[in-house]
Amino acid sequence: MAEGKSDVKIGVYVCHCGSNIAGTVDVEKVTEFAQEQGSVAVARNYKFMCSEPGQALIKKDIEELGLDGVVVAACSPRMHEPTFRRVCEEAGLNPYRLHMCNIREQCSWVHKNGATEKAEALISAAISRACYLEPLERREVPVAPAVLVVGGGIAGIQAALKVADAGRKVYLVEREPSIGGHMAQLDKTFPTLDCSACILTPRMAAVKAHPNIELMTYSEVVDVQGYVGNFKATIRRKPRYVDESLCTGCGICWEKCPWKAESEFDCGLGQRKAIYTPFPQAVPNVPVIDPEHCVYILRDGKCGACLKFCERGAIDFNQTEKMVEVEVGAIIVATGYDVFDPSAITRLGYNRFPNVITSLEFERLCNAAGPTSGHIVVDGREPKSVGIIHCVGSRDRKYHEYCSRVCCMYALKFAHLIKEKIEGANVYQFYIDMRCYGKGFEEFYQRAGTEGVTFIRGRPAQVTDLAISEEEEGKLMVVCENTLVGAVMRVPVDMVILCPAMEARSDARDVARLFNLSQSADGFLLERHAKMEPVATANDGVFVVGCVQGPKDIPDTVAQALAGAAEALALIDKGSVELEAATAVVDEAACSGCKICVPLCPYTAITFNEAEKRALINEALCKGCGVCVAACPAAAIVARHFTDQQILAEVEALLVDARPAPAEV
Amino acid sequence: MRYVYYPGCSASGTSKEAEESLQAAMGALGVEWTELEDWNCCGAAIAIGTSYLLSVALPARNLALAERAESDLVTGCSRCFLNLIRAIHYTHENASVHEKVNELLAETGVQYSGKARLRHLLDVIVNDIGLDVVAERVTQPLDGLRVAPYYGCCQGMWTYAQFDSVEDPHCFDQLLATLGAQVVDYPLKTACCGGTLSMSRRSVGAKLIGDLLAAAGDADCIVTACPLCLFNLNSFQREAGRIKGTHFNIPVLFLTQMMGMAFGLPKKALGLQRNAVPVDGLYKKIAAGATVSSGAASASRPK
Amino acid sequence: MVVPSDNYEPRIVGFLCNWCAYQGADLAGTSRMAYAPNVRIVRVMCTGRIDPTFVLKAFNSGADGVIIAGCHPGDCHYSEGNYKTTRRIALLKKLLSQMGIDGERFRLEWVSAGEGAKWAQIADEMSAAIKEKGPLAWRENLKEA
Amino acid sequence: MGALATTLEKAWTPHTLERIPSLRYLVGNDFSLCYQCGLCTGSCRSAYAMKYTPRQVMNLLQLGRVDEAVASGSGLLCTACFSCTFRCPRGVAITDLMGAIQRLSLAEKHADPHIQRFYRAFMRTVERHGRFHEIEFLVRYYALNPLRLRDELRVGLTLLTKGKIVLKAPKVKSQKGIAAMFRKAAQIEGRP
Repeated sequence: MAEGKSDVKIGVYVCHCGSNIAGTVDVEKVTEFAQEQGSVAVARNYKFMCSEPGQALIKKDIEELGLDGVVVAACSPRMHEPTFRRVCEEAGLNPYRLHMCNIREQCSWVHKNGATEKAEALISAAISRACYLEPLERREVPVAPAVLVVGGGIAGIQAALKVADAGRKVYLVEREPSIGGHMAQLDKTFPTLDCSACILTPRMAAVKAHPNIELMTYSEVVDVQGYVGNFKATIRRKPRYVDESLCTGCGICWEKCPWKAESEFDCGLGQRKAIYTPFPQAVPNVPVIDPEHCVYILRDGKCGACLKFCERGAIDFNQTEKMVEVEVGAIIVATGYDVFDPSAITRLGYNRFPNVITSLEFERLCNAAGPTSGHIVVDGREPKSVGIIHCVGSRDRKYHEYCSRVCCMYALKFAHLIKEKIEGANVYQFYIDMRCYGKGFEEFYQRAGTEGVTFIRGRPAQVTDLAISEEEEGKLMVVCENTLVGAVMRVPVDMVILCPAMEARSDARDVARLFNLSQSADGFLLERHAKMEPVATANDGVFVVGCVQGPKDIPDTVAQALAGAAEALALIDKGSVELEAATAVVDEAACSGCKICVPLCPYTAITFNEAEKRALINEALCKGCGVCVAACPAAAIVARHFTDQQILAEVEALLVDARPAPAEV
Repeated sequence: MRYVYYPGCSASGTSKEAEESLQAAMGALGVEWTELEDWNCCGAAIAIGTSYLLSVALPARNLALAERAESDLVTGCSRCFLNLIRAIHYTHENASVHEKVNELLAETGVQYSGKARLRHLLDVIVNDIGLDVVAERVTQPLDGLRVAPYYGCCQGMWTYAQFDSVEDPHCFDQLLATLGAQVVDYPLKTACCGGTLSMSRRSVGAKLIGDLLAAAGDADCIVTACPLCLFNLNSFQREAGRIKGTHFNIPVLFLTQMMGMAFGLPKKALGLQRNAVPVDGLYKKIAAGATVSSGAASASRPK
Repeated sequence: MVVPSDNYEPRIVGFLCNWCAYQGADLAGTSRMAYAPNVRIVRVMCTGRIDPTFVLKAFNSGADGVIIAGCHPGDCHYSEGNYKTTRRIALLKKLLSQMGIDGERFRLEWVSAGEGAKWAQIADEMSAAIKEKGPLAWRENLKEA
Repeated sequence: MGALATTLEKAWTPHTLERIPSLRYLVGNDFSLCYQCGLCTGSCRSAYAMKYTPRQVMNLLQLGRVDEAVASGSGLLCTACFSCTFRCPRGVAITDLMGAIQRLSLAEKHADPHIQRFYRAFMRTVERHGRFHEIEFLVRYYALNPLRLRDELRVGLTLLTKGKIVLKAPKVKSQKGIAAMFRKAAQIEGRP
């Protein structure tokens, strides 16, 4: 039995969580166990502690029994700690005198046998800790009433517009010369077949025109300091070599520029100039000069065609990189996704056969503004038969285990577009499972069937140009088991479209570190809760929206973007945030002035008072990590809410069932 | 350089030319080859049809012998390589497999710890000996000879993962180019030749061989990295032709035979008289090619 | 000498940082990954907070093993708390090994918030390893020595 | 398709695990992870000749219909090239599972007698000599099968004239030990 403290009264509340806890943990036994512990004034269990009646139970006890501490043995503190802290507060108990004991995520959900014993140990530890919890005061600080949106694809655009429409200042930072993202590259969108540009470009223009949005393209966030409500972000603005304030976007410069490079926007299928806008509707409609292809830059002034022809004198080769600092209350990360490189799977022939292309390349081929003016032509020919291969790099342990969620649908869209543009064309879908789960998706699938698209269930093993019969000559053969028949088919086609996985950006790890976020196992950034907090993150005040969080289609991306905007607005419109009360504090009497702690602090929150030879912690800067506490040789630093006493008491009581004196041999 | 090598049954019988030419070519390169003492059959593709444990333990015994000889083990047979590396992989991944294998090996007085490293002949030639050394030894460049390298399927799994792309290997191509040959790329270069199906299920085996021979197209010859494939591709051309409705007569050589030709070694030393499909035509082509492109070929060879 | 009984269940104390490992353990829960019930978790904000005395206290109170789990190097929520932990724990490890507590009884692991499966695996491994070894009974054994 | 439909129609009890004892030694995932994409079949050169493609064999295992897979003899066409295993997106140890089916087909005599003789002759030769020995193998394989011998005459003669048939048996010092290995394996695996 834990001894506890004689002078405190603790209430213990064991939650059944329906059968989530009670199905595995004997809640009656655990409650009885709690009741027997010293310091425990009352122990109860209830079906759902987080429900109104459950909360009322706790409140009543606090008020009537005058509890000094509350232990709620239920789910993870990451779920309901805020709920029960509020309960305590409303009943007049300092919220820091609550301890959440995690007997669901870390006990009932993961153990079949021994869950009750483990729950007892955890509760024993919780009671012990609760005896030593001290009341703390949270302080409020005002928030910076602005939002930083990182990434100018459809997610970033929608989030920025919504926040700006609510009257708040937005800084929208985009790495590329124009906003628009991947959506700007798409031709039509499923299942409605809206033209992607038609629905996107008005939003892009609205961003440019919005008085509350400060757009920074060709720029990257390089540093983030501060905390929720008060972030300081440093943005690196790369030199465009074109003055945005002078340029009218007339286009004479790129018309006259003699130097060409592959167009990134057209996936290398077309060309652009060394001074260019990625596409005609680019926002801002101001070109950039690509220093890797501009001969003026490469060969020290030997060209200057743009300089000569620009009537406004907007070309400025003296521009240099600039650092801009902004202060914001919330950050929305919308940095999108990368397309898996299918050349990793050599047997599918990408990069070996010119008529094996990726879905994004096909989008550009199909697009009226694309390199072929919308004519589907590869290797100089219009294909009469097309094979579309699903799940390239998706649903495969060697590459990505997950399903990329959009490929089935855009593959159907492709089939429709091919049928529409090329009369009599045969289209074969090589799929494993058709996943048409969204609104209007199944109907679209049906439509493709009526349009005469052929569906072959099987993951192709190979795309080869080896002909073994006359009708195969000059064709690409997709070799695949038709799994519904149980026979290997060789399907001759003129073009193969691969549907590569959507994958986390190659620099997702850097982005995660920059904003202090976590990545899930698939590399995408991790939301705080998969269902209930889909855009919040472990870092308060930072939200993830769109494909940076995982593969998704445009409707889902937009929905998340708006959710992110709502989260950010809710945060900054409140006007203030509560600072963490669980900070470290120096016991001046005990401090020996050794200065070991000073350089350890990652937030430079510790200063040294030379006159008094004492360390001092700035509570506004301290985030309560406790590194200094563990390092202090004089034990003069106290981690509030995680004091040595609290943790040691917790550890001791955690082993409450450690066997008594063992048998001697 | 000194290597302990595992010849395998094919190379010591039905594909003797592989073994003879291997000795000759390595001798020409100044590499010392010692045969693994007391080696046994790796079980080919047959042991797996009789006993799971034997299919791992038979190759593992050879690895245990290599450990006893305190040496890495090299093999020039892809089928053997696959069985050997499978044994390494499985005993490493599954402790109960390892335990049972050692239980079996105890009967022959050896134990396998998992230390022995396995190398493929191609890996040794390309990465240890080096293509530059091979190039220096070339006295009769294979100018004008169109050669189709046949890596063999067995290399697909773990083989090239160690030293080349698994699905699209290139080291063999590079080696042949170094010898001055014109390398023919064809899609079935890593496909299975059917292994023992040529014996156990002739109609299937011959079809697979026929597809392969046809895929190599207008190559003057096929070069294999596996004595078992060498036997298959050489011995069943008539049966394959019957199934494919054509007539095959394409010389198939082992890779060290091809090297030996470029090194100017005597035919007999390379066992060239043993190849089922005569190879004399190749010498004529080389001679003709040399007169056409005198000197130019050496420049086109990679470094 | 302590005699391990057949149904011996080791007690292992886990100190997990709030941002990565604790969330990883929560993820194992929400994903319902069954694992051994022997690890009992103490939540700290950062592994950098972990004072060696916490670990000694755990062993002294009857723990058969202690595991510290935090964010992967470079991913610390507080920038570099886990680097400090690494250094601090290396020293402690040396000290403990002199007292007969080896690397199977005292582990330092990196578990991200997305690595629920890894946490479950570590808990299973460690429980099995200590079960094999038997109870530590440090207090009693020290007395004997 | 018809034959399978009728067997599946009958009441059945799954019996996968008992029938494949080597599952305990499996390296890689078992058939339960197969999601029937067919990449194995598409990668298999001999699948065209199988009654059930490798994917279908995996499905039969999932359904517990090992007997059906064994009787089909599909496993006997596996060349153990491992292409399927290497490519499988779910990491299923397909080749070893096909091997298990192959063993059952041979042990339960679902293969042509000459195929059974082929396997037996090969293994017996290795058991006796530690290595393959052509002459002994040929004698064992063809002695009772003169008709097949006629088919093989051409290949055999070529080998003979090219000096590739070694008359002398290979000498492996540990011959006895290897034979003991064979016996031990049979004992562990419960084979006669």
